[in-house]
Amino acid sequence: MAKQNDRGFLQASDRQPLLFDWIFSVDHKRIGLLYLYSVGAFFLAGVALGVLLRLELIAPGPTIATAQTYNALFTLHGVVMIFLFIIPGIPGAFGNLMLPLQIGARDVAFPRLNLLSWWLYILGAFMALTSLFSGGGPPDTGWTFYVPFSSETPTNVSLALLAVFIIGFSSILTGVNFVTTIHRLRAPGMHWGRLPLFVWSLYATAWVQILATPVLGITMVLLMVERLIGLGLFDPGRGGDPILYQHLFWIYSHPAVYIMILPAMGVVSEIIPVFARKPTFGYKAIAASSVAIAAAGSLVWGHHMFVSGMSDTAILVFSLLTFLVAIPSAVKVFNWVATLYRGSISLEPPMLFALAFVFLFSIGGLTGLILGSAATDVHVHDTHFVVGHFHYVMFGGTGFAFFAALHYWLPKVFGRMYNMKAATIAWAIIFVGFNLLYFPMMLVGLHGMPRRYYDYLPQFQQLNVIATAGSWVLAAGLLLMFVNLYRGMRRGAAAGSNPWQAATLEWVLTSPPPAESFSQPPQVTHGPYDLQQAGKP
Amino acid sequence: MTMQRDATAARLGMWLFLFSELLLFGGLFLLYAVYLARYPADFVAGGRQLDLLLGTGNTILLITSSLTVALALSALQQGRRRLCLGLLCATVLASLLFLVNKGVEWQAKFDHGLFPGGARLEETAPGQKVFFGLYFVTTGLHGLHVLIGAALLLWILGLVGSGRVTEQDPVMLENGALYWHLVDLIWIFIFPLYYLLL
Amino acid sequence: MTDLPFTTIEAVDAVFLYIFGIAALLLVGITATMVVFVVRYHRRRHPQPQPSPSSKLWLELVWTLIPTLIVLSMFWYSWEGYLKLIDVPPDALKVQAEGRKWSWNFSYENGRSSDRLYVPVGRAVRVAIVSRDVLHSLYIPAFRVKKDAVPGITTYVWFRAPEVGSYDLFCAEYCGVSHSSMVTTVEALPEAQFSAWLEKSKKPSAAGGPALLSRHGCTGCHSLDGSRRVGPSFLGLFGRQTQVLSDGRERTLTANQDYVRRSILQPQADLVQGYPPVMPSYQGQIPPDELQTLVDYLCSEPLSAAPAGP
Amino acid sequence: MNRYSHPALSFRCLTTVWALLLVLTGITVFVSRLDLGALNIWAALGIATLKASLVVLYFMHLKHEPRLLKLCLFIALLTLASFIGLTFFDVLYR
Ligand code: HEA
Ligand code: HEA
Ligand code: CUA
Ligand SMILES: [Cu+2]
Repeated sequence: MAKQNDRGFLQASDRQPLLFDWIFSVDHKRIGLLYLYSVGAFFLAGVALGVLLRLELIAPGPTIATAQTYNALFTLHGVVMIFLFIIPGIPGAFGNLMLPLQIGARDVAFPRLNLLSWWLYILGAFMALTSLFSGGGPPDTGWTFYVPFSSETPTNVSLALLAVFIIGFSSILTGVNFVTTIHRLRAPGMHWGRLPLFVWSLYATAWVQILATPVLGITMVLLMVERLIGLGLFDPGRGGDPILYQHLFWIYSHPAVYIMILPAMGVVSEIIPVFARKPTFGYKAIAASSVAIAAAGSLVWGHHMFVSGMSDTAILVFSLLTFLVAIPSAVKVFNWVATLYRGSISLEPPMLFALAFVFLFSIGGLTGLILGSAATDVHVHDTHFVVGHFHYVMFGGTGFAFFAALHYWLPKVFGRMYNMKAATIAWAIIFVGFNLLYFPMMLVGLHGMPRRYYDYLPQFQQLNVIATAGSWVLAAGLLLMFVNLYRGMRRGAAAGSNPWQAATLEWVLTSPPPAESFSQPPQVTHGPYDLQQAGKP
Repeated sequence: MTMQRDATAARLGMWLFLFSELLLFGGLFLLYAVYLARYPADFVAGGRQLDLLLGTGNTILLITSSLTVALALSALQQGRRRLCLGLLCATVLASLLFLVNKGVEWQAKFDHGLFPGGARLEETAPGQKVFFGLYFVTTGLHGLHVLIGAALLLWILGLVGSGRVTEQDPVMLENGALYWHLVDLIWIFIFPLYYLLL
Repeated sequence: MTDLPFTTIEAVDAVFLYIFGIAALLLVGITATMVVFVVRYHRRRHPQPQPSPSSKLWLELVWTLIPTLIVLSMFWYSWEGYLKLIDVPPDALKVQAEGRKWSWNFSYENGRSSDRLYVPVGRAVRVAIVSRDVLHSLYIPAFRVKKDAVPGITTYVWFRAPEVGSYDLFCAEYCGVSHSSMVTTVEALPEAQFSAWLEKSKKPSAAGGPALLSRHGCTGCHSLDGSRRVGPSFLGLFGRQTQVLSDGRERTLTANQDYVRRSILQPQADLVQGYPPVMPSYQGQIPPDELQTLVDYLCSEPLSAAPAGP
Repeated sequence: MNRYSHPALSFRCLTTVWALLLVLTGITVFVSRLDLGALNIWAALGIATLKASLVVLYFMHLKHEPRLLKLCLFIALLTLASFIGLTFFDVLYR
């Protein structure tokens, strides 16, 4: 085992230049960190765009940008956040870092494919960014690329589509890798009933990645072909049907929201038992509900199309299925809360973020029910109510879980601890700023303010001003959080191998983990939440 | 870092990837199904204009190439490396023939103005435009897969030749063959759906 | 107004109330439980976890079944509400709405057309929705109705204005650069006043320049007062030295009648520098006499002269 | 860890499958020339499915794979079927 002060897998080798040592590494931990850095960078880019959007919306009429710029801004904000941050986020970064460690494997099943995934992701991101400065200017379609607008706008949509296609490919390869890894590389004794819940959630996610992403791929290809040679498959003038595009798009993009949330739920399921010092309540139900969400979630895409001109029969079916998919989410929430019962709860930063997740995700999910109901969705569809809903689930849900994961696992990865007090303050500011930002958005949506509106009527101003002010509070909190984490990772006190006294396998290793994490597969003797066994394999 | 050599894992990974490919074409089959339901007569009229002979020829070619690659794998496993190489050559050859046929077929369509923007197609009913639109993307995407598959097999042929894929370690060939069979599988559906509509 | 027949507002609001009510209860319940647990079992007060079962079948069944019942009831209730939204009263007044970049045009059965939606108060109105170019969506928040305008098919909404007044009408489906200015109003008039309006002038071509500009949606992008919108302002257009991009080449021209006409029919022929190339062609969309009126108006005294107010 | 792949399938078995595939190709072409109305498309699909099963089971060795993989394939197909099926709730009733 490694000696004190060892930098583990972070240790530079002297064989080749440092940079190459990283960007061509096939070690899952290094690839995980590559993802973490790139995902983090795009998050900051997306966030900056979000702040600009809010600034524009602080008052009716032109404020800081032209209408065309605004349209490009929210398109880019959506594309960056969805495809570059939230979808690859938790699986790419923490999945890669922790999945093999948690199941006691030496690495993922296909390490080189793993590196290829990251490179494809970077290539796609690079193309997405290039699309801003080349061709007919930044894409202005919204992240949904609805036809016929997207097939005729002169902006540089084709390149953005190609970028999305490539990033999708990267996502598929990650999925293939994870499913294979979980099936084949579990350490002896790590049977399915002992898989950490984070692994279960990644397993369910990976299946969605494998089976739904290709549909997005073909949709992007069709749209590109449409733009290049005008096949007319979605063009009503040539016998095509624009609504079919929406079906194809959402066949992927609804399941994609579960690609975003399932790993986040996995993180929360890891953290809550550790900080409540109690085994998860209803391990089996949580594991099964991950799979159920993945399966049922693939069948509800039509709820994005209630006012699209789709048939009423389809509305009936999709509305019913949408309501059903809420059930496994409810089961998870109840199980998390029940885990707290009679525990010994300590409110350290990871736990604070996890608890905030439960609250904010519940708000987001419950507003999802309003959207899933056909009658009410007619009113709030394409308003800021929807914008509020999805920021609650994506940022309040996945975003907060991502922050929780940072606070939970970074001490493992870097071997150093951040400042707890600063982290707690940052959490509080973020929590307040978040609600200040997005709650008014939902209200203004209920009053009828449509989304993707550069300019709005004066009666909507008050709530918009509050939201914009909230974005500044949120910005301050995020800044504090990142600075604190950064300083902690550079100069913090040594964290020790198991600062939280958790029982999953990654905590058995030193912090940072050695380059050869489990060269001998460990013999696993207990479940992931047998906290008395913490520190033993 | 050494790769973990696990044939079962490699094969599982390949199958998962093939599922992905299946769903990729699945999107096109979805469009096909919807538009067939909407424009049955136009689809039949469109199908009549495809070359049944070339289509059937290509079907036979692909099925045969599927056989040769399966035989190549068996040959390698039985230690008959020379035979394996020959069979792989045959497979690659068949794939090239397939592509030539496809090219001839597409060329004929272009000559007749049956392409998006072409004179003949522009005059026809909307349903036929959709049919030919789908025909071109579907066969185009499939052709691309044939090309990729052929390149893959060619590479594996090199590996078998240089002794890096062997009787003991045939995983690469197994996976290459799996990919090739998928290409065949997709065609097995494309053929009746496009060429045999009457 | 209590004696009014059923409106879409009631249909939707009842569902809102039902789902919001239950959701709020659930949220408060879950949050309160969470907070109570966190306080009560905080490590300071509760240094050791107490053993409690790590699963309990009956409990888990209960909290699977109850949510199932809740969501099924929500589904059912919302579907009932939705049925009311698609069930148009037979006596409804018929109007057609056409969405185009970036304005609405409403036409009535007697040939009258307008860029605002005039309706008689209290009477059911069925709006058939079509699109000339890309997707749009007709949204009237006050009446809780919305439906996309999809090229190639006709969709509809119905509603009943409960009171006299002016209600906002938005385009809710993103449709390009001026999506957010595709805004107009529903004017609910008393029955008699509405009939008078409807009969006032059936022949739209009698309208003069300003009316035509707004009917064809030009003012969605071009201002009359010199302010900058998506396209160049009409104020001072005639005789202006304009930098344009023709076939990829830059040149400067003086705006004359020919240029104005060409810009309406083939907007992509000469693209004014500094503006996005987004204007749709009006070829075949404007009757020749109206086109002439428009061109005359655009090149006329009040517009080409110095600022004269909007 | 099992390094090993399946036992090799005999040439005999593979060529038999191939012959069957050719016969089925002949049949499907023949059947398509009969006028069965809407049944034509189902006949074509049925035969194609039969052919596909042969390829999957023998050429792709699924017959000798563990049950798990068969289940996975089933899930993938089921997913595709539900995507297409649910879309038809829209297009058939519009
Ligand atoms: C992380 C991402 C994420 C997640 C998890 C969800 C989860 C859900 N979403 Fe959301 N959604 C988005 C991201 C997400 N969504 C995005 C990005 C869009 C907009 C896309 C665009 O147009 O740009 C969108 C849009 C969207 C729409 C379309 C709105 C419109 O455009 O008109 C609908 C409609 O049904 C919907 C519904 C739901 C439902 C029912 C859930 C459910 O899964 C929620 C389940 C959770 C709960 C129900 C809460 C927790 C449970 C309890 C608190 C227990 C008690 C509960 C019960 C008893 C029921 N969402
Ligand atoms: C994970 C997904 C995600 C996240 C995290 C966010 C985050 C934010 N989004 Fe997001 N948003 C989307 C996904 C997301 N968004 C999507 C998919 C759309 C739809 C796009 C479409 O319609 O096509 C959308 C649309 C959207 C709109 C609607 C636009 C419209 O319809 O007109 C708005 C408007 O306010 C908005 C605002 C914001 C804001 C203010 C943030 C905030 O989070 C930003 C808050 C953060 C900060 C304020 C911190 C900033 C910190 C710094 C700047 C410091 C950095 C500096 C250093 C460290 C050096 N977003
Ligand atoms: Cu029209 Cu938005
Ligand atoms: Cu959805």
